Amino acid sequence: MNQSPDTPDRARRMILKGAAVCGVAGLGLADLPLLLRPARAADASLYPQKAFKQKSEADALKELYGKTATPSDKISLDAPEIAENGAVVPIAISSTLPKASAIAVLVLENPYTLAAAYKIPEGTEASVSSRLKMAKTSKVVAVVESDGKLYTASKEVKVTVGGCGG
Amino acid sequence: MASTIRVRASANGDTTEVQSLIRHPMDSGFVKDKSGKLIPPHHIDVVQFEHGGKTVFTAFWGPAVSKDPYLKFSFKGGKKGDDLKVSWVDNKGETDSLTAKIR
Amino acid sequence: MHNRVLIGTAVALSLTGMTTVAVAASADDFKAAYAKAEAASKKSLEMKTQWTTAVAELKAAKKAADAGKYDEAVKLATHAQALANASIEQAKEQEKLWADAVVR
Amino acid sequence: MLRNCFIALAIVLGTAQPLLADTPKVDPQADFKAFREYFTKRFPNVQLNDFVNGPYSMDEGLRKQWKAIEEFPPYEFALERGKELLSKPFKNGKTFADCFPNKGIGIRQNYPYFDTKSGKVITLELAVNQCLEKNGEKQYDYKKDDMAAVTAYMAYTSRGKPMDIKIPDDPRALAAYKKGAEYFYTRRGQLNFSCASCHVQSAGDHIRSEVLAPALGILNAMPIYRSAWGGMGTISRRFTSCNSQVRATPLKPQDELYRDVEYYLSYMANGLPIVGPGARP
Repeated sequence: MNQSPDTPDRARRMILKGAAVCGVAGLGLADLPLLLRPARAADASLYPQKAFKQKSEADALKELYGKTATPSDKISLDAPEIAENGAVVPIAISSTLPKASAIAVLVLENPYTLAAAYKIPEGTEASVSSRLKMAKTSKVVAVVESDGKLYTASKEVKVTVGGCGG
Repeated sequence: MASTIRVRASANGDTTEVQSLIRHPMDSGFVKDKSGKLIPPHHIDVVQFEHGGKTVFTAFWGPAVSKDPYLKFSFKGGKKGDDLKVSWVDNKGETDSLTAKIR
Repeated sequence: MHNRVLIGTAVALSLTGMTTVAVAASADDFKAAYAKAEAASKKSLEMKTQWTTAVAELKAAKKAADAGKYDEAVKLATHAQALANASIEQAKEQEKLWADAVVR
Repeated sequence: MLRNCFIALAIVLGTAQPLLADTPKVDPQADFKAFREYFTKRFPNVQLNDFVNGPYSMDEGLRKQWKAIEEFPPYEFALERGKELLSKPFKNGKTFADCFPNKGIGIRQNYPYFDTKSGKVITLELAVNQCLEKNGEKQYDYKKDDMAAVTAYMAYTSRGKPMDIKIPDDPRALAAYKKGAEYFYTRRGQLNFSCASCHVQSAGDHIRSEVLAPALGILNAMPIYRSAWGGMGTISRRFTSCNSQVRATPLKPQDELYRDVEYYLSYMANGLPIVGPGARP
């Protein structure tokens, strides 16, 4: 309680102690009924519900694609070294692998590892950018399905949330 | 009520670059409100982009996608003036859709 | 210069922690301590120098008293008063000191 | 030390004429020059017009993430809403356009201004609610939502225009300016921080991944979409949340002191471009 003065460093530490975190941690999702949508609209029946409930990379990939992945240097994963805010982390994935048919992105330290999965039909480029929530510092894994096989690339993203910034 | 969807699609040569932003809370189900109660999960599950009667991109999202989610991808075959249809459905069964012109 | 005064305040705050009553406190003790703390906190609010921590301690004191924990309630109220007084001291000090910080 | 004593003495002796008699005397032009020099000397690599981009003017990693966000910024929905609100008729058929010069378009750079009639600083947010009140409409919450949307759109239509704050030849205007400066430099809260502690003395410093925004031009990007807020926030929201962070009880939004601070800070930013609405971590 007794706050001695007054250097920015000291007070900074005080602020950090009380810093709020983006709050992605804890309880499980309730299972919610999914409605079938009319044709020519986003089709909820396609949603890989179970894959989004897995807590490990291997389990999520098994649910999603039924196979395991090997590292590849033909995937580019553009993510910040240090995220300015864990609530909005820009992540861009692209690949030069042939016949890419799917891209997925996983945040290993999140409660559920799978963040997003994309279907890439023929004629669409193997490249996607999005913004993700990260609970804490974590390895981010990009997965690309190419010619029936799975490949990955990963990068560590540091997540900290500070006090009187901005 | 304005659409929840904003799209920018621009054709450049044979490639159309699509950027979209959707207004949605994307509640993860892990965050508490001011009174300490968990805010139930409420997030978009599926986003679909269609061009010329064909699905050109499908996104499946979990609770880890940011609020007001953003997406960028590119596909081949779009021309200026073509329609691009975007639609989404969330875990509560809410949906929205929008048809935009490729510029 | 302003450091010295604030250190003084900090010392004063830690002393209030040590001098809490050894005898069990009563509801009346609490009322008296709370009234003093509330008055100081109100004054600091009017001076636009109130600390959120003083308000939080006052609230905690009230809660402890409602639960019949008068020892704790008196201690918290006394602490709240010390915090409120420290914020008032801070404002008085700053009336003179702010000008030193101005970029010139 | 000697100077401190002298100031203290001056304050004691100067009570008969408290506002202008104490030393050093209020000289906005000199303040302006010193303020600008402080930042440009301390950050020689930052272009003057880039200070308004806050943390992004001084950190490459953050700047890259910001550029990615700006490709399709999350404040677009607020802009859309603001545009709609600005032209939507009130119940009496009038609109915001009737309350503001040039129908509210391209005027952000002139706020706040000192109103010589009421003797008070009028901020854009205050003017918005005054307009609603005058037309019998419900006032907006000062901190977010519709207030953020309307001011976002007004800022957007003013992008690139240099901040243009005037201090009229009126002792009350000078007094408001001085009170604003005093609030800005006064330490408060249990953490004993002033606005300046973070945004002048520690500007550009890292708090873990965050970079403290320089005070110079900090309001030019308002209102902002803050990831930490998960939404839009106004100048009122920024001031109150800063107070809370140093553990000081915030004033009411648009309290006279907040308006005075806005006046002071905006005057310091004269000539720098309006870039609002902004996106921040």
